[in-house]
Amino acid sequence: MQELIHRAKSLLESGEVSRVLGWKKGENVFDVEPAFFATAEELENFVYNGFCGANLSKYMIEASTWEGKTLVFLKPCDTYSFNQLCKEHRIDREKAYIIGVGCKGKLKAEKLGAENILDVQGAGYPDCSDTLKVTTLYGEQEVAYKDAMLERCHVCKGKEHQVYDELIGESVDTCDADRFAEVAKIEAMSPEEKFAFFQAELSKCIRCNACRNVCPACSCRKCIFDSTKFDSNQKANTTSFEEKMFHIIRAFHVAGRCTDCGECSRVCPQGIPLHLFNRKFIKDINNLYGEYQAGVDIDAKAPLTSFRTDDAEPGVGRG
Amino acid sequence: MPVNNENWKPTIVAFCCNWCSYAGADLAGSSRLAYPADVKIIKVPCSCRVNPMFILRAFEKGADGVILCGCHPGDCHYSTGNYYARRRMTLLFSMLDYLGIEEGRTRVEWVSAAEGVKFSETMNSFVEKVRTLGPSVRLGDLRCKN
Amino acid sequence: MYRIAKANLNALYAAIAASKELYLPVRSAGKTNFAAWTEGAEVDLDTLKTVRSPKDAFFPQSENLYTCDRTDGKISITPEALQEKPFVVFGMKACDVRGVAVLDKVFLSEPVDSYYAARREKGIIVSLACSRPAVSCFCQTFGIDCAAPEGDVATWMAGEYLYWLPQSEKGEALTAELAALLEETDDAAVAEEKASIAAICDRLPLKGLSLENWGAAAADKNFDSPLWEQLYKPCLACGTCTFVCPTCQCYDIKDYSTGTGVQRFRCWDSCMYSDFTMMAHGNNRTSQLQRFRQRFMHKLAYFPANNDGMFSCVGCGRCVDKCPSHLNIVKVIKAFGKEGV
Amino acid sequence: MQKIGVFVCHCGSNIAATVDVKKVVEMAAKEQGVFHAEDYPYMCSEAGQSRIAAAVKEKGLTGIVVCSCSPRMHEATFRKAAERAGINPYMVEIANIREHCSWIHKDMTEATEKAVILMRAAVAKVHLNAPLMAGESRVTKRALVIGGGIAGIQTAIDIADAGYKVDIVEKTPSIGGRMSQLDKTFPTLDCSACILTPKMVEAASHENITIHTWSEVEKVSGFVGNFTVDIRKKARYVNMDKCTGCGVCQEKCPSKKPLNEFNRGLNTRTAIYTPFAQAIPNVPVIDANSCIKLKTGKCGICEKFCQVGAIDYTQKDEIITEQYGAIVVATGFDTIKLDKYGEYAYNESKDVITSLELERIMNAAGPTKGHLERLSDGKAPKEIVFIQCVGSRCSDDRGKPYCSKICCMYTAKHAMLIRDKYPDTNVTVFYIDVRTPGKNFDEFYRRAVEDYGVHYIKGQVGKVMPQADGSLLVQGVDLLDNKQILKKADMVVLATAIEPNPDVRKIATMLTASIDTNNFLTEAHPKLRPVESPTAGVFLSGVCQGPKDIPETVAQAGAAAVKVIGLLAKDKLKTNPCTAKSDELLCNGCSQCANVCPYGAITYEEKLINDHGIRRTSRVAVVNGALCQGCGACTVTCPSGAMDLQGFSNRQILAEVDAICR
Repeated sequence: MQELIHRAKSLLESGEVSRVLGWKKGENVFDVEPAFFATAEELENFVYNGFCGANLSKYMIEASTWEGKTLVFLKPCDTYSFNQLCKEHRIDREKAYIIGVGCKGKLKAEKLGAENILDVQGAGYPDCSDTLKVTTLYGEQEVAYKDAMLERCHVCKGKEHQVYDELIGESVDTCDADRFAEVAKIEAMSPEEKFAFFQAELSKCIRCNACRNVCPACSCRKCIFDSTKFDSNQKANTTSFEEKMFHIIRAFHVAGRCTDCGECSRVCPQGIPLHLFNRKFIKDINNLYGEYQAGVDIDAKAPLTSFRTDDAEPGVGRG
Repeated sequence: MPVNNENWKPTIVAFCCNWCSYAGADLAGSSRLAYPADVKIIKVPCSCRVNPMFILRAFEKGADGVILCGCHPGDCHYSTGNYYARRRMTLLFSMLDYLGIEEGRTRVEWVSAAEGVKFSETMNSFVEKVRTLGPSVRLGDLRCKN
Repeated sequence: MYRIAKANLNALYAAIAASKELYLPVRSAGKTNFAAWTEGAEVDLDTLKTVRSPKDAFFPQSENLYTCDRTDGKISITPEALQEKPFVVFGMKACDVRGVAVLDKVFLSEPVDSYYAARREKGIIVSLACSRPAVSCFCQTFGIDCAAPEGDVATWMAGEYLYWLPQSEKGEALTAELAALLEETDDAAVAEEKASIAAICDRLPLKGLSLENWGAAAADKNFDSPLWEQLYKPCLACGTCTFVCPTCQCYDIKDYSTGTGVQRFRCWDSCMYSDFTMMAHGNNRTSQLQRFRQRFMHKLAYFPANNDGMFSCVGCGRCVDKCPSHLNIVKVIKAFGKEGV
Repeated sequence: MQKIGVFVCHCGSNIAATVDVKKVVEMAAKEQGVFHAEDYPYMCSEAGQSRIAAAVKEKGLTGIVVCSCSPRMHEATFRKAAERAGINPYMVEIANIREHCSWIHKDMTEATEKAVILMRAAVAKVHLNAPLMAGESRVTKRALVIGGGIAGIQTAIDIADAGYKVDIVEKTPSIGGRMSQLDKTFPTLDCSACILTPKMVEAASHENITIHTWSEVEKVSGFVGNFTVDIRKKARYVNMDKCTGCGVCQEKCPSKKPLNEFNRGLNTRTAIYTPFAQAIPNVPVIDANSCIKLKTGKCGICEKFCQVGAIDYTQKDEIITEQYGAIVVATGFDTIKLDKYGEYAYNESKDVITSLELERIMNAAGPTKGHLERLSDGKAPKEIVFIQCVGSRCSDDRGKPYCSKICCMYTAKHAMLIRDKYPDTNVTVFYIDVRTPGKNFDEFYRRAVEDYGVHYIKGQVGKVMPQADGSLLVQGVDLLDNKQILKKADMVVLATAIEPNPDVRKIATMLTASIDTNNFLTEAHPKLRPVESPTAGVFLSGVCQGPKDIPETVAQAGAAAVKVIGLLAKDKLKTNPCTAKSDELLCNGCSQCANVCPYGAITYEEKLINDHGIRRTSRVAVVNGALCQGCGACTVTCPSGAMDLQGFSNRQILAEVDAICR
C-alpha cells in the first residue's frame, strides 16, 4: 500500500497527474470510500485493502472533463469497465493515468457481520491472510478470507488488467466457482419456481437506484427512468410491476455492455442478487452469438449492435 | 392461471412492421381470413423500432399477450432492421422466461406482405395459446386492473 | 409490567391480527423488513435494524391520493379512503419511534396531511428495546435511550420472555385487549436488561459524537463551507440513504394513467436525485454538491431551525450501513465538528 | 392540447355492414380531446374529403383521425386533404377498421368494439403528433438498369429517348438476354433475333446509354434520387477499345472444352468467346477458368494472332462507382433445375430436353445448325412428346406453385414449327390445361391443333423410361378417355417452369427491395403500382416481377421507364420527415446508434449544450435527415431515449399501447 501512496505522491509532485482517484480510510476498517486526492498530505488517508471493492472507473467520466490527468487505481476487473466506457466515448483515455493494482479478492463486510465490527485484521494489502480476525462489540471471531469475499470474486474473470499504464502489486486467483452456475440453476427451475424466486427478491427493491448509479454501464446523463421520454419516471413502489420493469430494462440496456463487475449486487441495500439479470444476458449472448466479454476489445462489435444472418430465432428452445 | 370463464377475452397487442407484416395483415383482411378480434395491431416502421419497453408496457397495462411481426430475415425494407430486432427479442424473451413469465405470452413471427394466410394462422394460434394461459398476472400492474 | 413467553408470541400476533392490521419485522429472501403479519411469516425480532425503517406504516413509499376517471365523457374524482382499521406496528426501535415524532412535525403541522394523520390516529406503536446495539448506532447523540423506547407500548426481550409495558392510553387499551395472553410481572428483568444495554451503549464507537457546529445556527454558517466540495465527491446520487431513513419525508406527486383516467399518487423522493423537484426551467439545485449539502443541511440545520431545535436525524445508522460509497451523516457531522467552519 | 376530429368511413358496406359506425362515432365523441366526430359513406371521395375540410374550419381542429381502410391505401389521400384544409399532413392518423377489422370479423358487436379500440389508439397517438415538414433532396438525373435483356434494353431506350442518361449493367458478355436465345416468337412466328438485334444496336449506339457488360452490381447505398452504386467490371482480358471483333482469336483458341452457356450447354465453345454472332458489344471475353494462358501461363495464342494487340492478360476486375437517381431491376429469369424430377429422365437421356434447349436446336446458329435431330444419335425424331407444366403449378416443394405463363404458347409454337418443317414427325402434347389468354393466342393454339395436326392429350405424364434401343417410353394418362397411355417417343420436350434469376436475391438485398416467397420482386401495389418496388426509386421491369411473355415484358419495360422519367424530371424530392432525431440534452454520445444505422445517417459532433442553464461541451449524435429512412433501429439501441423517431415516437407508440390495453 505504501508503494501505491509513494508512486501517487511522485506522480502528483512531478505534475504528470493533477489528482489521484483512489480509496480513502473511513471511520472503520471496512467503510472505505472512493475519493479524489489533490495533495500529498491528503494521500496520507489513502488506503488499499480487502474492502476496496468499489470500482472507480465510473468516476472517470466526470474526471475526464477536468483539466489535467487523473491518476486512477484500477483493479483487474475495474479495467473492463474502464475500457467499455472508453469504447462508448464516455471517458477519455488520455485524461487517465492508470495504475493497475493487484487484487487478492475483495470482501463483503456484511459477511463478517458488519454492523458489529470494531476491527478486522488480515484484510490489509499486500499482506492479507487466509483468516480474518474480526473484533466485534460482542466478541471476537475468525472467518476464512474466502468465506467473506464478494460473490464476484468467486467467479473472477481473471487478474489480468485490460488497460493500464503501470502495474503495482500481485494478485491471487480467487476464482473457485462457475460464473454461470447460479443462472443455470434458475434456468432449470419451473416457471412457477422462477417467478416465486424473483418475486421474493424483487419485492424487496426500494427503488433507491443504487444499482443503477454505481453501474459503470449505466452512464446515461439522464436515465430513462428519470426522464419523461417514456413516461417511465414513476418512482413508485406500489405493485409488483415497476421493479420488474426497471430491472429488466436496466439489464437490457446494459446487455452486451455489462462487464459483470458485480457492483450492482455489492451495493444493493436489500441484497438482491442483481448480477443474476446481467449474467443471464451474458450467458445467452455467449451461447447464441459467440463468447463476448465487454471491456476486452474496444473495437469489437457489440452483440446487440451487430448480427449474423443465421442468428437463432426468438424463443429458440422454448417448450 | 387458466380460467374456465369462456367469455374471457384476452388483450393481444401485435406490433407489425409497415412493409411486410402490416401489409400481410392487410392482405389477410382483403382475403377475408378471419382471426380473433382480440388482436389489435400497432403499426411500426420496422420490427427494429419495437423497444422492449413497449412490450413490458403492454403487459403492465393489462395485455395478455404481445406478438411482434416483421419481414422475414433478409427481406427487411431497411435491410438489417429485423436482424437487430431478432437479437433483441431473443434476449428479452429469454429474460422473461427466466423470470417465470409464461412463455406463450410473447412471440415473434416473420410475415411477409404476401403471407396473408400466415398472418391469419399466426394470430389464430397465438390467441389460442394465450387463451389457454388465461389472464396475465405476473407482469401486470395492479393499478390499472381495479 | 407484563410479560409473555417468547414461545407464545405467535399467539400474541394472532390475537392482535384478529382485530387489527399487524406490521412487524419479517424475514424474506434473506432480509428483514417490516411487513404485514400472516400465519407462517418468519418474524425476526433478532435483527437489530430492518433494511427500511418502519416509517412505511405511517408514510408509505407509494400511496394513492385520489383517482380521476373519465368514462362516457364524464369525469369523476374519488379520493382515496383514509385509514380506518386500527393497526399495530410491533417491534419498532427507539430511534424509529423518534423518527415518527420527526414525521409528525412535518405532516401534522398545518396544513395537516390527512392521510398521515389518519394513520397516526389508527396506528399503535409497540416498541422494542435494542438488546444488541450496533457500531453504526448513534441515537444517544439525539438523546434517545434505546433501552427505554417511547411508544404506546414498550417491550423488552429478556431471557425466555418478552416484557410489555403500556405507556399511553392506546397502549393500555391494547394491553387490555390482550390481557388473556399477558401476565403481570415486576420490573426486575427489564431493569437488568436496561443495564446490560447501557453497558453496551457505553462501548459504542460513536458514543461521543457531538453535534457541535450544528443546529439552527449552522444554517448560514456551514452553507458555504469548502468542506462540502470534498465530502460530496464519492456520492453516487442514489437514494439509498433517503429510502432507508426513518425521517426523510420528501415525496413526489405523480399521476398513473389507468387508461380511463389517472391515479394521483405520492411516492418517496430523494433530494439526492438529479430530477428532484424538477421544474420546467430545470432543477433548482444543479449540482450533486448542492443536492448532497441539502440533505445534511436539512437534517442538521434547517429542520432544527424550524422545529424548535429538533434534528431530523435519529441516529439509527441505517445510512451508515447502507451507503454504497460509505459516505454518511457521521462523516459529515464529524467533518464540521472537527475542523470547525 | 389537440382538437381532434374523428371521421368514420362506411366504405359503402365494406365497413358499415360489420362495424356499427354510428356507435364508433358516438364513442369517439366521448374521447378526451375529440371535438368533432362524424361518419360518411365514402370518406375518401371528394365529398368526404370536403367534410374534413369543413370540420377543420368550423371546429378549429388540429388533428384528424380517419377510421377507414388501411393507411397503405388512403393515408396519402387524407394527408393531402388535411393539408388542403390547412393542417400539417402529419397530424393525420388512420385507424384501419376495414382490413384489420370489418373484413375479418363477422360479429358486429365484436367488430364494433375492436373498431372503437383502434379509433382510441389513433386518437391517443394524434394527441402526441407534431407537425412535420418534409425536407428536400436533389435528384441525380441518371438511371441504372440492372440486366440487359429485352426488358432492360427497352427500359433503357425509353429513358434515354426522354433525354436522361442510362447505364445498363449486364453480367454476361453481351446484352440480349433470354430473347436472344429464342428462335421464333409466338404468336406471329417472327424471328427473335431479327426483332431483337435492332433494339440491341439502338441501345448500344444511343448517346444517352452506357452499357457495362461482363459487369455486376456490387454495392448500393443511398436512397431515391441519390443512389451510389459500385459496379464490378469483371476482367475481360480483351481491350474493348482496340478489339475489332474479327473473331480470329476464337478460331485459333486451343481450349475448346468449356460448355457453351448460350446454347444451354448443348455444345462447347472456346475459352475466348463471344456468346453469339450478334453479340453487343462484339468483343470477346476470356473465360479465366478455361484459358490455358491464365491457368498455366503457357499458350498466349490469341494474343499472338490478334492483329490489333487487344488481348491483355493482366486485366483485373475494376470497381467503378456511379451516382443514380433511379434503379430499374430487369434481371429476368432462368428455367428451374430438374434434379427433383427424376421421373422425366432428364439427366438420364440426352433426348429429354427442355423447351429452351429445343429453341437452340431449332435455331440456325444452334448446336445442330437448326436441324431437328436427336442429341444422342443425330437421327431425326419421328415421335416427339411435349410435357407441360414441368415444375409449374406444383403443389409440393419440388417445383413452383405458380403458372409460368409462357409455356402453353411456346409449346404450341414448337409443335407447329416442327409439324410445318417436318410433316412426317408426330407431335403429342400432354397438358393439364391449355391457357391462351392473349391477343391471337387461342387462334394460334387452335391452328396448331386443327391445321397442323398436333395431338393434345389432357393428362399428366407419370414417367419417361429410356429404352435399350435408344427410344423413350412415355407413360401417361389421358384424363378425357380415362385410360393409361404408353407411348414410344424419340424425343421428349419438357416445358420447364421459369424462376427469377437466382442472383435477384442478392440484388434485392442490396436494394432493400422486398421479394416474395418465389423470389419474384414485390410490387409497391399489386394492381395500382405494378412496376414500382416498395423501395422508393427502385422499379421493376420484366420477369423479375412475375412470369410474362415478350410483349408484356416490353410493355412493363416502357411503364418502368415512364416511372423513372417521372422521377428524373424532378429537380428535388420531398424527403420522408419521419426520421430519427436526437435530443442532445440526453445524448451520451456513446455511438451505439451509429453502429446500427444502415444508412450511415448518424454522425457525432462536439457541441456546446445548454441544459437548462448548465453549459457543457458534449459529444452528441446528429442525424442527417436526408439519409435517414426512419427505420428506428437507433431508437431502441439508445439507452437514454435520446434518439426518437418522428411520427413514431416512443410516447406515441406507448400511447397506442395504453389505449389498446385500457
